[in-house]
Amino acid sequence: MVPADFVFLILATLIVACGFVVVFHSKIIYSAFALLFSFFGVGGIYILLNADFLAGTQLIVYVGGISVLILFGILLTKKIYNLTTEETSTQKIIGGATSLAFLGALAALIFNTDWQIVTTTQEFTPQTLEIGKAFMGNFILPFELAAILLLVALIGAVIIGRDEKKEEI
Amino acid sequence: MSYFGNISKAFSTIATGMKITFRHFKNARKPDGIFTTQYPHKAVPLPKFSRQQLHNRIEDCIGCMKCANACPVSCIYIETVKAPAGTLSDTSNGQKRRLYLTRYDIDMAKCMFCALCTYPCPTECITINSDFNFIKFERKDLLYKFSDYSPEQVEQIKQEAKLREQQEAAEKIAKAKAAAEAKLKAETEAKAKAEVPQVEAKTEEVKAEQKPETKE
Amino acid sequence: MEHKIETDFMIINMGPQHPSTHGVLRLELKTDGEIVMACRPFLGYLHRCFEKHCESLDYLKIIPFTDRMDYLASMNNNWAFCIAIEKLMGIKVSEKCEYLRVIVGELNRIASHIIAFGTFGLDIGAFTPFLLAFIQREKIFDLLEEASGARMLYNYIWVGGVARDVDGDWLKKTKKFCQEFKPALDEVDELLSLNKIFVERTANVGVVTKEMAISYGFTGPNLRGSGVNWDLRKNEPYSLYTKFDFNIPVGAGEQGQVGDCWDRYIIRIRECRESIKIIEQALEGISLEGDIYETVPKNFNKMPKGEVYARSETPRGEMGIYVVSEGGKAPVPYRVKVRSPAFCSLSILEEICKGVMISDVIAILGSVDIVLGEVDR
Amino acid sequence: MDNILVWTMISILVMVGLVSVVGIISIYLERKVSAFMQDRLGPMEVGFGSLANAIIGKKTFKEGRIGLAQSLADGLKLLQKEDIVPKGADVFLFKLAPMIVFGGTFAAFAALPLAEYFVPADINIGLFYILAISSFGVTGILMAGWASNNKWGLLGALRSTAQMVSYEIPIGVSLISIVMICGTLSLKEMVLAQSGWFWNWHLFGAISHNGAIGIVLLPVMFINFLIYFTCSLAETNRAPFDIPEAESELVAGYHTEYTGMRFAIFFLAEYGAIFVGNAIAVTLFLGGWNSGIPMLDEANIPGIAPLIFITKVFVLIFVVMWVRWTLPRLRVDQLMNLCWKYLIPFTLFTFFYVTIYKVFLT
Repeated sequence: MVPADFVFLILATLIVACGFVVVFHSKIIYSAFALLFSFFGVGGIYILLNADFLAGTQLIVYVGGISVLILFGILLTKKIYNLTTEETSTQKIIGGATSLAFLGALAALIFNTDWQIVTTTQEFTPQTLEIGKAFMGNFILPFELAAILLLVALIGAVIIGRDEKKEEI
Repeated sequence: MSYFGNISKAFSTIATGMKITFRHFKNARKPDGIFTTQYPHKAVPLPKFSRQQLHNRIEDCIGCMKCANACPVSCIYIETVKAPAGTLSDTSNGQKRRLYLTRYDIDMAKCMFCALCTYPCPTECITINSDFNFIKFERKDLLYKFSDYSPEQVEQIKQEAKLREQQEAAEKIAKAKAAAEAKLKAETEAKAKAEVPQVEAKTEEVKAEQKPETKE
Repeated sequence: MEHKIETDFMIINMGPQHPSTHGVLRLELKTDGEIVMACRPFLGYLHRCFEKHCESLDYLKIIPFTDRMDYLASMNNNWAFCIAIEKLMGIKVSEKCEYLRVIVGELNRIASHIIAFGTFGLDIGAFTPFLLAFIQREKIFDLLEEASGARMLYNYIWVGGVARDVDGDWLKKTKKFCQEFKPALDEVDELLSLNKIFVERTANVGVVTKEMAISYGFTGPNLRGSGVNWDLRKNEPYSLYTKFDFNIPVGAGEQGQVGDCWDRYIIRIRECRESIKIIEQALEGISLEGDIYETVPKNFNKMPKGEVYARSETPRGEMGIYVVSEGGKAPVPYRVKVRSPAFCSLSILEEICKGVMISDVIAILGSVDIVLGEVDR
Repeated sequence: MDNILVWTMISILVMVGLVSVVGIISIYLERKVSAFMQDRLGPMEVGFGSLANAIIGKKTFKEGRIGLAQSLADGLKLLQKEDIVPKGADVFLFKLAPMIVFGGTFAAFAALPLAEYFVPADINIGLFYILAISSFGVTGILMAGWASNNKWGLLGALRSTAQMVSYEIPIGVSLISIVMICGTLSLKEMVLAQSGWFWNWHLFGAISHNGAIGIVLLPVMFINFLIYFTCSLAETNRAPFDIPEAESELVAGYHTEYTGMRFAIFFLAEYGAIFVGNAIAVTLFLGGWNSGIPMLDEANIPGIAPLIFITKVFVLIFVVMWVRWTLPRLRVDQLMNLCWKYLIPFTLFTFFYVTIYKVFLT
């Protein structure tokens, strides 16, 4: 076993364990923190795959941004200290069956795919330059479209936020 | 205020403030640049009249209770026993001492350092001095005992005083008895000359006179 | 929008143990996030039965207790009580004593104002001006200690006189202090008063209008900060205040509205300068001849029957002392009531702390400058 | 494999040492600087000698006279303190929080280029990595505030997060200008680009890249530097932006309930974060390990590079302290105002300016 495998196992365990906590823990704040660690683990996997820029982005966007936003939202709700998720058991059988079927389908897909394992001997190369070139070259249109989409979302959020504030005053 | 005006104002006022603090930082090396001192090594002298700790020069105290009465928080406890005349020396300003001070305690835990007790003292024996360092680990240690006498001595003094009192009382009674007897004798002599019914009334009068004398 | 996100108010206890409630005040804050919806002060944590205590004490023995009311301005408290008793007994105090009282009273006013604006700066977050001002306070304490023997609880001004005489050396030292104090105050002033952040934090915050100030019974610098020109030293002069030439600084809303925290703050700084002016004039006028105990009554057995109300200007405002004496041979007052300025200032919190932010509550509390010893007595 | 593990352990140990030493030195400096600015003496009693005497219980060494070992003694004291977990606190998260905060800061140390030969983790996206990993610390603060079951703590955590998240924007934009000029995200290469005389520093424009024409960037770079410095104050919760732990308002903010070693870890992490923030400023704007005078550089005096770097950082840390002991504290809404109304427009302006320079002048 090479060190990379070892690290991968740790990260994978972290991600999966945290995923379980996200789903099954009764306290919503624990779920939120677990989600954060899960994101963190995914960032680690990216590093393992030589995608350094992606890992950084994962950290800055998901860990530093989205999780914090979720946590922020939870902390601002009422009764924060004993906030629990609602656990209704009406859909247990259907839900369980669906997820099992989904898992089976995924597993079948994974085991039936002919994975090509590429063993590279070349040194680790930074990805930033290539990503930049790709954004400004071949993929300029999707990049710009995404930017416009984000801008629209931003303006929309501001407008919604403003409306509510007016009502309050 | 305009947008840029705000910015420039912020910069200029912050710069003024920073200049002042930097001046202090720079002056810290100068001898008068630093105000604090390292206390146990270097203490600022206290003024002469600083009110810190009560002290009683017991050899001058006449036990007049004036300080105890002046205290707003009643933290001075005095007990006295009468002394025979001439046994105690005079105070330094010439007042007579007539009382044994069996107890002169000041509870510094209760004291509020107002120094009101020091003003009425006729012999100026209770003073408040500038010794501020009287930290104690237990509250009971703050009860300062100024009396010269040990508990045994106090007990002795009290017993002696009791004895003396009894003796005096006995002497007085004896004296009074003697006087009464003498009187009685004189009266009976006089009575012998006078009529019988007057005698009874007179002896009653004598008895009434006798009573306050013995009480003293 | 029909659907509104429901939020809960958070109830926070600020105090009795909190760094900036200036003692043991408890504020119950109802907050919506950072915004305070309601603020209720709870008092009584420092109640020491001062008024009841007085009913069993000799008039002279009460004076050390007045020290402990407003412990930052003990001289002025002594003075207020003595004015009341002197009024009742009809004592005319000698001019030397009055001069001494003016000097120590104004020195103590400066010391108290230093605490006021120093801790106000501390509440806003500026630590250095507080300590730089405290150096000056220490110097004042050195002077007062030399005069009275104590650094905070002086028991100096007595009915009919003062406790101890001073010498020419002390007057010289006081004069020197006056000269040193001016640049030091200017430094603090420069460091803090016009600082942009400080102004942003205090201007237009906690505005107390003229009407509000009067109806809540504001006095002293707080009232003058709201733009009312009222100072007992000018409007109802006691002691020697008619002799001195000084101004009454009044808030004008230079940085924001009239009666905001900044106005209340700057009034105190300016009053320090006026106090220095008064001290300097008093040092010119005083003569060291005369007996300070001349009019001090030997005992209070001949206390006339009656009641008296006297007021004087302490650093926190108008302190009123109401004394009922049974007269005759009873040397203790029948009843003593103190009208304390800080108590009235504190009562406004409930009204002006609505809809402000938590940081503003601190600023407002700091700017009205309360002393809990005086509020609870 | 063995080699890698050994080297990792060694570098981790060195970095832990560095973080602690930096923390201890900064705490001592803070106490002395604040003392001198307020006409006080500061710590005077606990020198290394007196500390050793106290430990062995004998008077063998000479007592200190300027209190050099004060913060070390404080650390020892905090180690012995009782570790209190408040009733009603979430024990697991409460204990995890300081580790995460410290971890965030500590991980950022890894990419600091102390010298050309001394970059613990010389990664290609160093700057990006530091920005990303330091955002990880925010979650620790949120966790601490929430887990201690204290309303002041919660308020402090909320304030802190809001502040850190919004101040990341001006920081990012102001740093992008430098990245554009250098064309790299590697901190090492950025420093290498600034070698030589001090006018090659990015603070004075892009002279090292484009010759004399780079001088047109000088005002913009000054603004950028100021904005970065201001924002790093806010990112590290220092005055005048210390509202999350505003002593007079929130008692101590998110670490109100922490005692003993856990508190010390928060403290160390805070000073570590200050060091990282200023180290980035030094790396990007002030020439990193270059002294600014070629004669005094590594080439002539071997081993001086890390010293120069650390000295520069400590000069900036001194400025941070100087600011702290001078200025009052902003209010929460004013803090946001400053960020959105003043800092972000200015950074956008400088960003635009640098873009134009890059496109048309080079």
